[in-house]
Amino acid sequence: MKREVRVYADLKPRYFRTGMWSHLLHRLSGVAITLFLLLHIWEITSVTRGGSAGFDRTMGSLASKVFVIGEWFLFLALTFHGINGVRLVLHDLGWGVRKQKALFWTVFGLSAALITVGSYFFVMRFLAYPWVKAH
Amino acid sequence: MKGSLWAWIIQRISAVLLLVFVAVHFGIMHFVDPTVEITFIDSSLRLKNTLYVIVDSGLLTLGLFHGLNGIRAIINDYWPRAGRTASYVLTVIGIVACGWGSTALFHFLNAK
Amino acid sequence: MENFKLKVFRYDPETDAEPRYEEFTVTYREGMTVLEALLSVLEKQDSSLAFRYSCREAICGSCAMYISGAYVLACRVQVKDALEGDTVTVSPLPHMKVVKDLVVDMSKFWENYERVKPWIINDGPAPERERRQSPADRAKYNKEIDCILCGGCFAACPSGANNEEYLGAHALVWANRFFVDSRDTAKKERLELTATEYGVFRCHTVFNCVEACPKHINQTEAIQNLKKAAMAYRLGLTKY
Amino acid sequence: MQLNHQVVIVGGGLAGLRAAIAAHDSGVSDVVIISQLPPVRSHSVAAAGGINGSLANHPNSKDDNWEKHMFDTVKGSDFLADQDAAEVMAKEAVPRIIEMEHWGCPFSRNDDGTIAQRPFGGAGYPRTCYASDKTGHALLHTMYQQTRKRGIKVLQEYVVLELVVRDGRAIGLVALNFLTGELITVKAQAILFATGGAGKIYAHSTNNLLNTGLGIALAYHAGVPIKDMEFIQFHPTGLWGTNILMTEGCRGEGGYLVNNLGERFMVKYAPKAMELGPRDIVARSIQTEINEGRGFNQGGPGGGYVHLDLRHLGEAKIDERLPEVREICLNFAGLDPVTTPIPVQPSQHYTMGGIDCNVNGETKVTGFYAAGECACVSVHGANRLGGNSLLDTIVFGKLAGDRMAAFVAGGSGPANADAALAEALTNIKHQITALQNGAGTEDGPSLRVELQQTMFHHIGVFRDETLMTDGLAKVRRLRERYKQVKVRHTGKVYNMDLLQQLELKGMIDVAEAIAAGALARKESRGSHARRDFTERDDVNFLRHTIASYTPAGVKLDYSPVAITRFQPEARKY
Repeated sequence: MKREVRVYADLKPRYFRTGMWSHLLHRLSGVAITLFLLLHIWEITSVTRGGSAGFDRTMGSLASKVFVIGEWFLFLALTFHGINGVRLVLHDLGWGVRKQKALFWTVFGLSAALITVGSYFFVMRFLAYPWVKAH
Repeated sequence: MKGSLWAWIIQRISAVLLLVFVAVHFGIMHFVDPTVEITFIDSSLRLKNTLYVIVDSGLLTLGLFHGLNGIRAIINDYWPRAGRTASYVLTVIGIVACGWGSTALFHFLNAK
Repeated sequence: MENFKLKVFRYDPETDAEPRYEEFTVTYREGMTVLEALLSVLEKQDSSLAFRYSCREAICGSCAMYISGAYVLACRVQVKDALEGDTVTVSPLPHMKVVKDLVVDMSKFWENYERVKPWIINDGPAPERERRQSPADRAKYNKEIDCILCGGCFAACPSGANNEEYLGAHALVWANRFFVDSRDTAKKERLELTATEYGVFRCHTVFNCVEACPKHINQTEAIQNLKKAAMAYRLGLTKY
Repeated sequence: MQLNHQVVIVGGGLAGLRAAIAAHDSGVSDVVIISQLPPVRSHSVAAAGGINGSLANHPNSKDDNWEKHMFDTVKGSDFLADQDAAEVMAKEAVPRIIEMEHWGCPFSRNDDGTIAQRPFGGAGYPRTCYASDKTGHALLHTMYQQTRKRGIKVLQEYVVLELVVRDGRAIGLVALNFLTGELITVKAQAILFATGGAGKIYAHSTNNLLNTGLGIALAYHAGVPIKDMEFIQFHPTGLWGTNILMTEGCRGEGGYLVNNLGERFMVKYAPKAMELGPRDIVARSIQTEINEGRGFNQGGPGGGYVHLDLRHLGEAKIDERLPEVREICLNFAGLDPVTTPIPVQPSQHYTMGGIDCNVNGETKVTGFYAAGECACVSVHGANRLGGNSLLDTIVFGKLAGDRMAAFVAGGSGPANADAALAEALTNIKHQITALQNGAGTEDGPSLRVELQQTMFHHIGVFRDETLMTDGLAKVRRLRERYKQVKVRHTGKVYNMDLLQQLELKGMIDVAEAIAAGALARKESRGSHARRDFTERDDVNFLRHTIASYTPAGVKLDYSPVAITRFQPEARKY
């Protein structure tokens, strides 16, 4: 055979079924959160090395409206990943494997609801800039 | 049936614990009072509470395990030949990040 | 509808440098299946077309393909149900090496099937008559035995998209079929064969296999059953 | 390339796999299966209803035994079956079925855990063991699993194109690797054909699309006689339109056949057995109803049909016992048998005749064996009972495998085979080149359709002198026209055009044997129903038709029927 030919016609998003969407979103959010976690560890540890004053100075300089938007995206990822994760753990225990479509939409609905409620706080924080120091 | 099975089991257990830890951590940081700035004093005061130490150290260790093990799963899915090497590299990353992150926790705990 | 377009994936290793899609105009007949459309192209328009087929009644598993966005048996899907506008698009099973046109290399698929020891293991003395099995015990694997080994689930699984080491849903379904059979005595061995990195732990409950299965088998359920059993065994909750 | 094996099995269906296992278990280490399809795709997989064996598990079959099974088989065959063979089959049935159970076959079960049995046409007792309505599928997968357990080698997607015989001794094969286009020769000490029936010679067939009878034709061309080819079974209940099989289990579970007047018309034809008469009688009854204007869609495209009514069985029973029937109806006819009667018409279903062989699969040619539908032992005679074909495959598959093992243990390989195989290979290459490069003007697929239509309408359910003479002449004209067939595709890899045209030659020759045998048999017996000779004629025709190939056409002989226990009697149901 001259070359290896394979077809990837099924990787078109318009042909994705519910399971494929949740798989993809779960993975994307998972990778994003992990990268954030590594970044977060590096950042917090770095700034704490500067002691109390150094910490507050660096955090103050980081605090911005753009930062809130970033945090909001983190919130989206965590919410979906968490709720969908519950579904996956339930599937692993053999629960709901015959109702995967209904559960997918439940996860989607719940995530949407939680994100809507949670977003209120992010809007508040966004609008309240510049923030006050509590202590 | 050994390593992969334990990895799978711990991935699930860590998932459930992380759900709680993230909710607490993220909730306190963002929802309790969204209008204040995060300060060193605040954080170290919070960490006087042992439960919160558990939450933060749990987030550090389990979060790293869960996230990096997840990445290992992705690599095993699509690049099976890289699987073994990836496991080692990810383990090193995990241990370094965990050690590095722990020092931050100690900074807060040692603060007056 | 008088005519429709049949857009078929073409690749002949003997003559083609690159694969392509070719469009044929086919005369429609009420109740026509995609397999019938392919046969009509073969016999009336292009005798170089290659595809697998046999029973034309969805029981032999030869003609699994990827048709208009779904993993299906060509013999069972009706043209009218597979139309996107006026076109039916026919591709070989995705992710698998194309031999020619719609024919893919299934050797890894068969190999993986054999890796799970898909036969009954019972080393006890054979009784003179049948080994008795209650209808309830028989019902435990009633769905799994419907598998026709068509390859739809194997191709559909994203974990297997670039990784043919993964046993695949078909092999795991057969492993579970024997695992739950009251006549089979090799429970531990079956778990050791399947509860591995490239066995059940490549299943991420995407359910693409369930979507693809022409026999409505819930492969995910079978795989999860093996996972649970392996966990229970490892945690010492069950003994074999 | 030349392969060299002790035992070569051609065909990966039930009979072939069973023979391979038997040869392997009898100590032959070098067994290879050559199959056109991966074995689980073989047509055995489509057998639905069940497999007969006098297990006496059913409450109504407690005094069933092998002798009654044998009697039903012989009576069903219209006394044309060889009774010594029928005896072997009936006796071997129970151990073979039990063995399949021990090998893991997922039979349906009675409450006490024994294998469940259901009533079937032409049988005095509920004797048909089943795995819902997917018995063939269950048996074939189980059998394939057993070959995997034994590590028996399978060359899949290889098509055998010639059986090479020299001086009455089979020496090998020429085969085509369908995936690469490479032609190979296979030298063998013993060869078994288990290549299935020739259903695709007929239009309106329940068979899969590859049952072209190529194996029968290859044996026939190689000088092995074929027997009783005129006996073609028409299944009473093929789904109207696609002719997909609606299993006899439908009637076994209590389904009704109803004409357009709403009558259960079987009362006129088989007042005692009703819908559970043998297949030839039920098929003719349905055809008579349609011919006399009591069918549905009278004169419409696709032909008339009657209703197979399962509605009174209820959804639960249909889902438990006949799930595949429901699935097929929903997918291929868009109707639900729970609420709608199924339109059915008689459809070609089984080739009772085949390669002439004895109970051990031995043929006239030394080292060449046959088993399964391509063989004619003969246990089915003029009409096969439902549930006996699966049994035929596993009983005679095993016996043939055992005998082959004994044969290869006792002797050396054929002498001077290499030169003969090389010669055969060259001939095949020339034949292919001629098909591809010739100036032919005929279109293979159209010829095939003409052949199928001719056979269905001229040598069909009802036959007579005029129809058949005409039919035979048409077949012979097709044979002339075949010389002008051209294969348009010249590629090597997966050349379906080439295979179809190679098969067509065999189909035409086998069709000639069927037509000539039918024309010469001036009586009605089993599936062979003549309007001009309506009675069975035991004086002149209680004998097997033996057809031999000559370049000029078929040559007919006759051989006696073995009658041991049961004298021919009138056949009433």
